[in-house]
Amino acid sequence: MITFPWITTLTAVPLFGALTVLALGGRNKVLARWTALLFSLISLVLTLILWHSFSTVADGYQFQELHRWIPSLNVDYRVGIDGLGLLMLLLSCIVVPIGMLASWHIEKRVPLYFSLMLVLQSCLFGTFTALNFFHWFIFWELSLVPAFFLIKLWGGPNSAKAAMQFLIYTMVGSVAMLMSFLAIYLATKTFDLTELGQLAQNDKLMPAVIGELGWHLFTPHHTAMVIFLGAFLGFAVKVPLLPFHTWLPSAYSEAPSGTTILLTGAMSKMGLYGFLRILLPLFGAQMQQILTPLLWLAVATVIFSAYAALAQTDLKRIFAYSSINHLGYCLLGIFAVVKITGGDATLTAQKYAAMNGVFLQMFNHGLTAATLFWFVAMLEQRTGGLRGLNDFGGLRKVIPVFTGLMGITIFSSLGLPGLNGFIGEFLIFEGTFPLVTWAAALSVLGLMITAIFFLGTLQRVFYGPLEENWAHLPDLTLSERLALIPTIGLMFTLGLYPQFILGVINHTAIQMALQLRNF
Amino acid sequence: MTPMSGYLLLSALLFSIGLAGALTRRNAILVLIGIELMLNAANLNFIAFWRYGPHPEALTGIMFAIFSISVAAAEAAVGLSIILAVYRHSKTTDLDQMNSMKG
Amino acid sequence: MTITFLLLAATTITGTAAAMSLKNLVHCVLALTLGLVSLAALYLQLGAQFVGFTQILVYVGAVAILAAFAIMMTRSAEPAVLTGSSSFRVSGALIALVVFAVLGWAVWSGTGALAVLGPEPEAPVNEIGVALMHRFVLPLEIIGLLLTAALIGAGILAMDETRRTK
Amino acid sequence: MNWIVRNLWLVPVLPLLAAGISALAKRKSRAMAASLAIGSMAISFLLSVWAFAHVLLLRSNGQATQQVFNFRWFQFGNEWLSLGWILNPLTAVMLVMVTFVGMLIFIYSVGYMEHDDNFTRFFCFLALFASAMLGVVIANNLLLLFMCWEIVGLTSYLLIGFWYEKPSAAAASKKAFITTRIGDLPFFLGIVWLYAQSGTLLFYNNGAGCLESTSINHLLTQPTPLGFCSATGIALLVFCGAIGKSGQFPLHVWLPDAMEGPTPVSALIHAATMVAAGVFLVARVYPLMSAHSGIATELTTSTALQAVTWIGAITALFGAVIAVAQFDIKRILAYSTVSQLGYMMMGLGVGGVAVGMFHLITHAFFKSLLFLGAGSVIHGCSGEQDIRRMGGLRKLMPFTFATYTVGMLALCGFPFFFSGFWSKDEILHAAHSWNISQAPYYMGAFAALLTAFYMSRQMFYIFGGKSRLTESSEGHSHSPVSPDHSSHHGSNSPHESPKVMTVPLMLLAPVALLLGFFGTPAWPWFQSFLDATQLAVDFGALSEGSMLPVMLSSSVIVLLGLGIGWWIYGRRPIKSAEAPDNLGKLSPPLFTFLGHAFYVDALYGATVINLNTQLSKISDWLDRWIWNGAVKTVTNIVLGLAHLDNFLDTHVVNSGFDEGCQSVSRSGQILSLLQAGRIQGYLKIVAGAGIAFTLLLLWKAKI
Repeated sequence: MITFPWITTLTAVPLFGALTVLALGGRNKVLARWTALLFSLISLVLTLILWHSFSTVADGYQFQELHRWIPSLNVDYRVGIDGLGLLMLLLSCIVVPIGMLASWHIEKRVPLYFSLMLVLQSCLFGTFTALNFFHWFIFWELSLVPAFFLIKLWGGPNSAKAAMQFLIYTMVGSVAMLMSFLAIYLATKTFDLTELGQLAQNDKLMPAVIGELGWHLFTPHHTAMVIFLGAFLGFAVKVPLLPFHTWLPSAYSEAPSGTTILLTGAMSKMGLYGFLRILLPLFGAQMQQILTPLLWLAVATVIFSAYAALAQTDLKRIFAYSSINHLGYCLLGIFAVVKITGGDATLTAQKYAAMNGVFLQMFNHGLTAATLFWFVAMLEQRTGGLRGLNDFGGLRKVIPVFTGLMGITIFSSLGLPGLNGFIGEFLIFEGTFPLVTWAAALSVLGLMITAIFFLGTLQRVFYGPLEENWAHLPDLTLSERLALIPTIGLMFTLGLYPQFILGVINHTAIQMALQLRNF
Repeated sequence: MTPMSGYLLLSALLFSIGLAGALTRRNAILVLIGIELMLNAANLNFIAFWRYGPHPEALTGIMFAIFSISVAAAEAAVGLSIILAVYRHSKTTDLDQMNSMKG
Repeated sequence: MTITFLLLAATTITGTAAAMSLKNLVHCVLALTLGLVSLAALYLQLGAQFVGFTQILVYVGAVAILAAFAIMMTRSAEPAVLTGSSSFRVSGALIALVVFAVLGWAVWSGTGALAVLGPEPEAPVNEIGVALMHRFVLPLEIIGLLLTAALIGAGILAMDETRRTK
Repeated sequence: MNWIVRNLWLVPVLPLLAAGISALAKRKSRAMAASLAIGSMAISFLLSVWAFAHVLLLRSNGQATQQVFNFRWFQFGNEWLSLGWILNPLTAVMLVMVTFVGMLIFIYSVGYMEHDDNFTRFFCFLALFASAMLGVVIANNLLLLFMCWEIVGLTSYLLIGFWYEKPSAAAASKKAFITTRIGDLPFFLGIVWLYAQSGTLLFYNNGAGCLESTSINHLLTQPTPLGFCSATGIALLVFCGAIGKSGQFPLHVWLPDAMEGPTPVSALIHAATMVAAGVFLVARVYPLMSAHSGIATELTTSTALQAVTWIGAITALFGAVIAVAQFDIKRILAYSTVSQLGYMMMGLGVGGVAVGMFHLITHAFFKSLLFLGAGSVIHGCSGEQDIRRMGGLRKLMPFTFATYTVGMLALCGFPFFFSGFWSKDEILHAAHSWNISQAPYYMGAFAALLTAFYMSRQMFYIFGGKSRLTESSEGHSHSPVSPDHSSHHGSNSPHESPKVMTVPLMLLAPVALLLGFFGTPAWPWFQSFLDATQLAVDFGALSEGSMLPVMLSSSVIVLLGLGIGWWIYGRRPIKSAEAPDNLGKLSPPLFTFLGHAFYVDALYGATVINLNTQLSKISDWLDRWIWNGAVKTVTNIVLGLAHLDNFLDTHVVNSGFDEGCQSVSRSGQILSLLQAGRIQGYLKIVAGAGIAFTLLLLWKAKI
C-alpha cells in the first residue's frame, strides 16, 4: 500500500532548502537567512504532523518505509520512528531554528553558513530515523562534514585546530564502529538493526560472528568483547564519555554560537541515540559483563566534568563542560538499565523509570543547552565577542530582562523543580538508585557542583558592582524576546506537566527495557 | 720436426704477421689485407690437416679451403666498397678518424 | 723438411711481412701478391692442386687487384701518416708476437701424436666435383647466394652517392 | 471532602499568580505590585482560616481530622506518579501562621522598601516565596514538598541577593543556596530511596501512603548494608535536608550571612517561615522518623529521633554561645534563631510533634516581631546596624521599644505571661523526662540562660544609655549600610518609624503574649489539637510529675540571665561606640573567638571549599594534560611517523635511487671509454681474448 513517505520527505526538505538557500541567497543575505529559517520551520511543521498522528500505544516502528537499495549486499533503505526517534526529531526541529536565530548577525558568507546548517539538520533527521546500519552510518559520518566547516570557517581564533580535532576524533571512533559492524555483516549478511537485535536476543549473533571470524588467538568471549568495544568506542567518543571528551570543550568554545547550539542541542544526542538504538539491543550481554567499569566511567564523567567546569573562566567552556555533565547522567541511566535484574517486578519498573528519564533528559538538555548558548551568543553580539567570566560584572542592573530569562535557563539546567531539568534528573535517579545505588549516590555530588559553578557564573557575570564600560549595554529587543517565548514556555510546561512528552515516549521506553529482559 | 708441424708453424707465423699488420697499420685497406692473410693462414692449416689427417679421402679439408676462399673474396669486395664509401663520405681512410660509433 | 718447403715458406713470410710493413701502399700490394703466389705453391706441394689454382685465381687475380684499385682511388687522401703513436704500433706487434708464441707452443707440443705420414692422398678434380655435388651441395648453394649478395652489396656501396639515395 | 479541601491548592497558587502578574506586567507600578501581593496573601489567609475552622469542625464532631486530595501527574512505565495535598491539624496551624505572619510582613515591607527602586521585583519575589512556602505546607507528596522546598531555596537566594550590587549580598545568596542544596541532595536521595522501597511518595493515600503503617513496617524490615533498617536510613537522609534548610549545626553558616537581605526578608524567611520548614518537614514525616522496631517501642526512641535531638541540642547551645559575642543587631537575632531552631528540633526529638510545633509557632510570632522591631530600629537609625553605635532609643522610638521588649521577653521565656516561656518549658520538660540521657536538658537550660543574657545585652545596647549614633558619624566609616538608606534621611537623629511599620508590630506583640496560653500544661489545647487527643482542663497537671520543678528552674534561669545581663551592661550606660564590650573585657580572646562564630566559616573555607577548588583544578589539569595529552601524544606519534616516512623517502629511497642511477651512468661512461671507436683496439681485445681462450683450452687439455 502506497503511504505518503513522510520520513523521506522530512529528511529531504532541509537538503532541498540548503540548495535553494545557496541558489538564491548568493546576492542577498537577508533572503538567504529567511529562506533557511522558512525551511527549518517547514520541517518543524512536518514533525508536528508526525507527532500528532503518532500512535502512542502501537509497538515497533511507525511510518516505516522499506525499499531494496543494494540487493547484492542485502542492504535496503529502511526508515521508521518510534517514541525516541520522534522525540529526537522534534528536538532537532526546535534546536536548528534557535541556532539560526543565534547566528542572525553572521556577515561572512551567509548563504553557505545557513545551507550547511540545513545539511546538518537533514543529517540529524537521517540518523534519527534510519533503521538500517548502512545508511545510518552514512548520515552519522555525513553530519561531521558540515559541522567541521561550520566550526572551521566561522569559528574563533584557533577554530581550525579545534575543528580538526573534532573531526579526527569522531572519525577514529566511527571507524572502529564500522570495523565491528563489518565483522557482524560478514557473519550475518545483514545490516538491518531489528534483525540483528532479534539475533542478539536469542543469543545467536555473537556465536555467528565468532564462528565467522575464527580468531583462534582470542577466546569467544574476548572476540565478542573486542567487537563490542569497537562499536562502543564510536559512541563513547560522540556522547562523550570521560576519557574521550577533550574534543568537546575546544570544539564548542571555538565554534560560532549558532553552531554550538546545534552541536550541543542535537549532535551530542546522536551518541546517546546510538547507545539506545544500537548498543543496547545488540550488545546487551557484553555491556552487562563490563557493567561496573562502565558505571565508574559514567560517574567519573559526571563528577569530573562538573569539577572541570568549576575551573573554567570562559563562559562557553563552562557550558560545554556542563553539557558533558548532563550527558553523563543519561549514560548513568542507560548503564543502570543494562543491569541484570532477572524479572524482579519493582526493579523492572525502575528500569522503565530510568529509560524514560534518559529520554526526557536528552530532550530537556538539548532544549536548555541550546537556549543557554543562545544567550551566550546574544551576549557576544552585544559585547563584541567577549565571554570571559571576569570581563563582566553587575550586568543585572543594565539588562534585567536578559538576566531574568538567562537565570531561568540556568536554573532549569541546574535541575530546579518546576522547570524541565528536574523531571529528567528525578526519573534517572529514581531509576538508577535501586539498581546501582553507589553510582547514583556519587552522581548526586555532580548535582551539587553543577549548582556551585552555575551560581558562580551568575554571581560573577550578573551580580556585584556594575563595571562602567558595560553601562550602555542594550537589553533584549522585542524580536529576541519573542524568539525566546517557545523555549522558555516549553521549559515551564515540561516542568509542570511532562505528560506531553512522557505519554509519547513511555511505550518505547518499556519496549526498550523489555528487550533486555532475558539477559 | 714432422712436415705437418712445419706447415702449422708456418700458418701460425702467417697468422701473426697478418694480425700484426691489422693491429699496427692505420690505413683501412692494409688492415683488410692483414685480415686476408689471416684467412690464408687458416686455409693453409686446412690443407695441411687434410694432407696429413687420418681420412684424406673425405676431402673435407679441401672443401673447407675452397669455401673459405670464396667467402674471403666476397668479404674483400664488400670491405673495400665500404672503405670507398667511407672515403667518399669523409675523405679519409685513416681508421682512427672513423670513430663516429664511439660510445 | 724438404728444401722446397723451406724455400716456399721463406718467400711467403718475406712477402707477407713486407706487405704489412712497407710505407708505400702500392709496394705493399705487390709484396702481398708475391706472398699469395708462394702460398699457392705450397698448396700444390701439399697435393691440393685444385685449391692451389683457386688460390691463385681468387686471391692473386681478384683480391690483390681489388686492393690496388682501392688504393688508387683513395690516393688523393692526405699522405699516409705513419706517425701513429708508437705505443699503438708496439702494442699491436706485441700482441701478434704473443699470439704466435701461443700458437707455436700449441703446435710444437700438440702434433707429436699425428706424425703418421700416410700415402700421398689423391685429390682429383672430379672427386672434388662429386663431393661438391653430393655431400657439400648445401654449402655450395649458400656460397652462390653469398657471392651474389656480396656482389650487389659492394656495387651499391661503391655506387655514386646521389644516384643511390633517389 | 468539601470545597475547601478540594480547592486547598488555591492557597499557594494565589500568591504565585500575584508574583506572575507583577513579574510579567509591562509597566511596573508599585501600587499594583504591593496590592496584588498583599491582596493575594489576605485571601490566602482567609482561606487558611476557613481550612482551620473546617478542621476544628471536624474535630468537634469527632470525625477524622485528616483529609487528602490526590491527582495523577505523569506516567512512566506502567504506574502513574501522583501528587496531592493534605489538610490536617498540622497543615491548618502552619497555614494560618505562615499567611498571617506573611501578610503582616508584606504590609510592613511596603513602608520599609518604599525608597527602593526595584520595589515591584521585591514584592514579586516575596509573593513567589509565600506561594512556595504554602506549597511545602500543604504537600501530601514528598516529591511535591521537595519541589516547593527547592523553590523556597530559590526565592531565599533571590531575596538575600536582592541588593545584588553589594558583592557581600551576592556571595551570601550564593552561599545560602549552595549550603541548603548540600542539605537537599541527601534529602533527594532519601526521596528516591523511599520511592524505591515503598513504591509511592504520597504520605497518606487511604492506606497505601508511604507514611502509613503498611509501608512503614515494610521499611522497618528492609535491612541496609550499613546495619540500621532502611526506615532509619531514609529518615536520616530526609533530616539532612532539614539540617540544611533550618540551619542546624553543620550547615548553619549561611543563616547569619543571609542577613544581607532586606530586614523584612530576614523576618519572613530567616525567622518565621522558611527556616521553620525544616522543623515542619520533620514533623510532617514524623511517623517515618519515629518508626523503630524492637521490644518496648514506646519506651525507646528511634535512632533518627535521637540524632534529631542531639543535633538540636548542640545547635541550641552553639547558637546561643555565639550570639553572645555579636555586634550586628540582625546577626544576634540570626544566631538566636539558629539556637531556637535547635530547641525546636530537640523538642521534636524528645517530646514529639506537638512540643516542637508549639515552639515553632510561638517562635515564628515573637521572632518576626523582633526582626521587624530591628528593622524599624535600623530604619530609624538611617541604616545603622551595629548596636555599638545605637543606644538611647528608649525615648526616641517608644512604640518600637515597647513591642521589642515584649518580643525579647517572649524569646527569653519570661515566666508565665510570655508565649516563649510555655513553649520552651514544654521542651525542657520533655527533655528532662527523656529516657536516653539528661544532657540535652542541661544543654537546653544553659542555652536558655545564654538567650536571656544576650537578649538583655542587646536591649541595653540599643535602648539603654544615650544615643551614640551622632558621635560615630564623623568617626570611622559606617558598617556596610544598605545602599538606598544612607543619605535620604537628612537629620540622622533616630526617629520613630512610620505608621505602616509600627502597626504590624502592634499586631504581633499581643499574639506573642497570648499564644502561650493555648499550650500551657493546664489547658494543652494546642497539643490536643495536633495529636487529636481529648482536651480536658485540669490545673492539677501543672503540679503533677516533674512539671513544677522544671518550670520553676527555668524561670529562675531566665531571671538569672536577665540579672547578669543587667549587671554587666545595664548598670553603667555604655559610654562610646569604640569602648570594648564589657563582657569582652573579661576574656578578650574568648570573646573574639565567639565573635567569629568559632571560625566555622574559615574552617569550611579551608576544608570544603578549598577541596572543591583543588578538585576542580585537578580535573581541569587532568583534562588539559592527561586526556588531551594522550590525544596529543597520539597525534605526535602519527606526525612523527609521517615525518619519518618523509625523511625516509627523501634521503634513503630517493638518494639511494639517485646514487644507483649515477653509478650506472658512471659505469656506463667507463664502458663507453672502451668503445673508443678505434677498430684496432677492438681487434686487440679480440686477439687477447683468443690468446686467453686457447691458453685455457691447452691448460685444460694438459691436465
